[in-house]
Amino acid sequence: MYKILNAFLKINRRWIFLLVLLGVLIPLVLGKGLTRSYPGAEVVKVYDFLNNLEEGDIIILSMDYDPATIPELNPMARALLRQCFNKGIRVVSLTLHPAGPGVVITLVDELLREYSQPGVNPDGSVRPVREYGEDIVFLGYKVGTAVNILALGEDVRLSWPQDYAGVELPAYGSDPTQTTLPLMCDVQNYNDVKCVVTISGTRIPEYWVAYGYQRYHVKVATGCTAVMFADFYPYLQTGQMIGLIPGMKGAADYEELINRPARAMVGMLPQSIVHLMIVGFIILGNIAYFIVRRWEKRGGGDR
Amino acid sequence: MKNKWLMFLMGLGMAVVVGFLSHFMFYTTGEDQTLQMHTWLGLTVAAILTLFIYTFLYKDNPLYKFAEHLLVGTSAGYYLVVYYHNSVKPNMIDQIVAGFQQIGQMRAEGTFNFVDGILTNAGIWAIVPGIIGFLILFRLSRKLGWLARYSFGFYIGTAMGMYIPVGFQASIVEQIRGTIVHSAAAEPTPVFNLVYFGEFFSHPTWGGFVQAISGPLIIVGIFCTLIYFFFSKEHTGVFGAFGKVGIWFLMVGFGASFGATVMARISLLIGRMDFLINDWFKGLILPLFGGG
Amino acid sequence: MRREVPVLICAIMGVAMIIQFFIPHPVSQAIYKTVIKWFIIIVTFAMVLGLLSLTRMHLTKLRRGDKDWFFSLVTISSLFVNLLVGFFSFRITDSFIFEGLKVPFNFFTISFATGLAAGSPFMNLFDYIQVPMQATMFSLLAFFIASASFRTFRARTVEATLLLVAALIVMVGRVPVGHMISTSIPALSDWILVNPNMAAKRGIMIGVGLGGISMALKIILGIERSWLGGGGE
Amino acid sequence: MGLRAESRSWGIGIFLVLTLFFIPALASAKEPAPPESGEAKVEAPTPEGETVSPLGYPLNFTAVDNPNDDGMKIKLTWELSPGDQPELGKKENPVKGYRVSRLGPEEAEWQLVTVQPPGIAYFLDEGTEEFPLENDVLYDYKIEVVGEGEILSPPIVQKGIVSSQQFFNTDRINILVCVIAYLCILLFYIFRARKGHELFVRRIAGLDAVDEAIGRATEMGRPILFITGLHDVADISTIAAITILGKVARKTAEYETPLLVPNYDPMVMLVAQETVKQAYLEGGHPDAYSDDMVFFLTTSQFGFVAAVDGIMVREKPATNFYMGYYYAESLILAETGADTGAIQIAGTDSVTQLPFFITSCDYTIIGEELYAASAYLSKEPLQLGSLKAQDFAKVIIGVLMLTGIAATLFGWMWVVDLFIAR
Repeated sequence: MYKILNAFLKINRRWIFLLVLLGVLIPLVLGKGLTRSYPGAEVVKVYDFLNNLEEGDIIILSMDYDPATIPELNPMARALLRQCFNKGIRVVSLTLHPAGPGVVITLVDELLREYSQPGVNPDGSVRPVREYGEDIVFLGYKVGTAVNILALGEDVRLSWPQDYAGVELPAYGSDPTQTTLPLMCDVQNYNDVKCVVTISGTRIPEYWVAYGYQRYHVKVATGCTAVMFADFYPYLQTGQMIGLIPGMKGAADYEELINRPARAMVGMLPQSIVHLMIVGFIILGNIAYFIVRRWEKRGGGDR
Repeated sequence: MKNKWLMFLMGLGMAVVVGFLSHFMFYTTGEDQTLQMHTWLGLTVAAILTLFIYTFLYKDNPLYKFAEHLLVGTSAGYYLVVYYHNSVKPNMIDQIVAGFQQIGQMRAEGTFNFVDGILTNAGIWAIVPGIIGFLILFRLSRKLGWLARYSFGFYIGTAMGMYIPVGFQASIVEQIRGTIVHSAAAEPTPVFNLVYFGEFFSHPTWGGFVQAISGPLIIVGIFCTLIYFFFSKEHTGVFGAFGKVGIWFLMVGFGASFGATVMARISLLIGRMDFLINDWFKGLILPLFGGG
Repeated sequence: MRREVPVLICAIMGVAMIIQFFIPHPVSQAIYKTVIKWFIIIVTFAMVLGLLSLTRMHLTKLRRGDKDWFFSLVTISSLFVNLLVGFFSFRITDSFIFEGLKVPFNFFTISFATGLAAGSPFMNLFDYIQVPMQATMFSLLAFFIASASFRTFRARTVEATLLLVAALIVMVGRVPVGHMISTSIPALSDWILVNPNMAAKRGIMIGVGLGGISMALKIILGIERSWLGGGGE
Repeated sequence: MGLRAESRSWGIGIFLVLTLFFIPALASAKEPAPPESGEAKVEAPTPEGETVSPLGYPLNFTAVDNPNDDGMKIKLTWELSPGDQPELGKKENPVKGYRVSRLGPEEAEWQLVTVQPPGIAYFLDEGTEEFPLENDVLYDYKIEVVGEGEILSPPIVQKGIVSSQQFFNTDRINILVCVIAYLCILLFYIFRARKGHELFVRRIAGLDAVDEAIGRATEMGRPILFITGLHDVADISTIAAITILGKVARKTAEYETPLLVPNYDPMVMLVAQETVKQAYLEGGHPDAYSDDMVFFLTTSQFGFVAAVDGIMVREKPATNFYMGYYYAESLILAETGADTGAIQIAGTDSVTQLPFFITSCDYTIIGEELYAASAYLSKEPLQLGSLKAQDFAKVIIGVLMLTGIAATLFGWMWVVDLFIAR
């Protein structure tokens, strides 16, 4: 028994790797997912804020993440964009992460394709047609985090004279029929947008708070990886952020809120399995540890 | 080296293969939105490289080494290219060219003067970062390497100067305020709120108790943590005991962070598995054999 | 000249940037914006040296005929190709029909595209080689976090026990399963994240802020000179 | 000589610069506002005096120079007209908006500035390209309530408003006080330390282990791996890491232990090369140094991790140092390192990554301890003085917090408002 327990404590970590792999692989191969999620208060705050905006209002969506965090952050951005498109909120999207443009283009492209024809959403609501330039604009990436956030407080054209495709932004307040980017006729700086939603796996939301909120008092909502969640909590409490969407759980909550279960919901089943597996490992490991230590203290050993 | 030429040829071959792949094999979907052979190859290469990296979990092996070195090679130059196109070219080269054109024009028109032509000419100023940057390249010289320090001095000094007030703003002043009041609500409410105690004593409930002690607990936690970070006093006696409590708060905080992170990490694995199973295997490989 | 002048430049820029923070005057704002633009340009020059360092390291391995020389070859050639397609980007896009066979490219119509445009060879290398491998490296964490928690989460001391218990509660509370077991588990998990966790974070933040500001001031004052290579004369 | 005298002259110099700069700045901030500016009472026409308009009147219309900016902005505020009922919705509300016009000194006609929607009682006039707003020019402002079919209420006029640029942002006075106060504390303790006051520093376990870890690597004849984090050299944690690298390199130079310093950022690589080279010079083995010890890998986060993992499993370093700022890769590094059997010492101010280093490294230097490291390892009085200053500042912060908490008990919220950071 001692031998078995001791061997368990010193188990080769490859066995743990294998179990984790199976825990994720099996539900995914079978294609099962959780059916519902239980939204947390900090997610509901973001949802409510956007939901209370009027049709035609503008927000800045800053997708400051790289491909490495796609699985966690893309479902979130997708759900947010769907909410905006369904409600008619116009989105100025940009990225402050050097590896961001590829990610954003793929995502925006996917959603614009989804919203290219009038139709019905899976929950039965009407799916309107949304177009690039009219309802969403992607400005691309510019080097320098703080400087671009500050520039947005003065004039978006300081940092982004063109959109990602190289189309010149129209002058603020100019005739929207004369340009392919009518949305940008209404945007000069933070005064024209209702809030900034930054989605990131990095410290960039802190920059948004320090420069966007602190200097220009624009409201900031954050979508972050689960690991940054605890880090941003102080900002939530001091009122520097209006809400937080943490990780895949947050994304699943958001999918629940907009009534459109998607990839985050599917992912929550393997999540639950592996979480419980790790918890089980820790508990068993500690039990074994205490038994072994007790035997060793008694001077026992091999038996 | 005997096989120097072999190496050279292999290098050339690799370069041609990578370059060829980058040009043709990954070219995206066609106009009719159907999946092209190119995308098929691109995703397959991605999937194979993904599997190569996972072999590291078993042990280090040539497959992993290959993937690792390919990743380092393709990513090392990435930011040089991105910075060049996004920053150096528009903010330096283009501006300098425009600046000199302006001077030329002014001279041709006979309106050239020092203030307009040089001092307030953005193009001339754009030379400065070029000079500072160029000084760094002197690191290649054994004798003049110290010139690079001028650039470091500029860079570091500026960064430190920017940090100090912002550091006070975000890490100190705002944190002090956050310790005194919860300011998320429109009307800031005190962290140490006697109202909650009043409520608890008039209607004692479990939730009321937690609500009442949460504020004071935060305050105690912050103070004890700060005491733990005291360097110039020995951590003994009562002072040491507070420091110990500070460590406990740190440990609970770390544990909570750890627990909250597990989800993020598994999300990543799910993302990769999703790619391998759905996008690649079910989407691309099975149809080849008439499945999917 | 070799040490004093850099320290002087450092100090002048530092003081100037502190003062800049308090001045809303347009000249002061313009200085701030310009300096930030310059940063990236300076870093780009440093990056050239970085790449030279990488290349030299692998060339040495190649020349020595190291046992992993082949992999150094992989690094160098992929670096070379990446820079090539990044700086001199062109695409060969037109397809044409040859004897009834569709050839996907035409060498005779080369169109120049900027290096960063979507679908350019540079971005293709990024999307199909860098992205999947980076994501995969990142996902190794799922395995490591499991093995680390099994290996190290043992209730050996009071501190370790607190760490372990907090981690267990939050882990269970963050998945819907916790909500199914009891609604108070997610509530407790959130409470730990909001209260004791935040107290600890805020304590660390204040300490880090003070330490960082001290360090920054010492650098500006010329007391801390490790960035010049030690404090010696 | 040298360092000490120099640092003193620096201190004095910077003080002089600060004071010289701020006296005029403060003076300009306190300059009395031009007499006609905004605050002048305006006789609002009372509804009783005339035919009562269903639109009402915007009350208390004021126009003042927008404070703490670079000029060319005038802030206009008013109270909603009694006729304005935003809750009725766009169609029912008799008020359709507020029309604001401006008259420059040499202009004959009022220029329309904006029409604000009903329910809004605020506008920041920044001028337009056509009708720019200039500094130090007298402007008149006029507001009218707009109703259905361009019916206007009688105008309310404000005369003689001047926009000016400020030289000091009074919103940030609390930060200025912090900076100056902290500078004083720091200089005080540094000067005191120089006079030879004995300074105690508490034990930092992770730093005590540095020697042991280097010794172990030397005995085993295996290299030491040192990573300076994933931030650039503009981040203070990176500089702290480079400081520690300097001390470690000094030891490895003495013991002739191989040192590997892979870098994520090219700028950090260059600075680290400088530091290590100097350490080898001071350690008496300048010839043992080569630029190959401190090398660049890639600025891709996981490309870097992949390569460092490769180095760990192939070179099998006996000791791994992780100093500076880290992101998610911390655990990949630490777990791979643990699997190769290395002693691991981590030090970071990255709050999110501390838990992983704490669990999988042998020693972890937490947050501020990282910044204390350069003082702790060098034991120079100048450096130790700054530690004392940090502690003193902590006491002050504690007192401020307690004062604030006490103030909230008495309901003195103005005390709390002192800590608004803008």
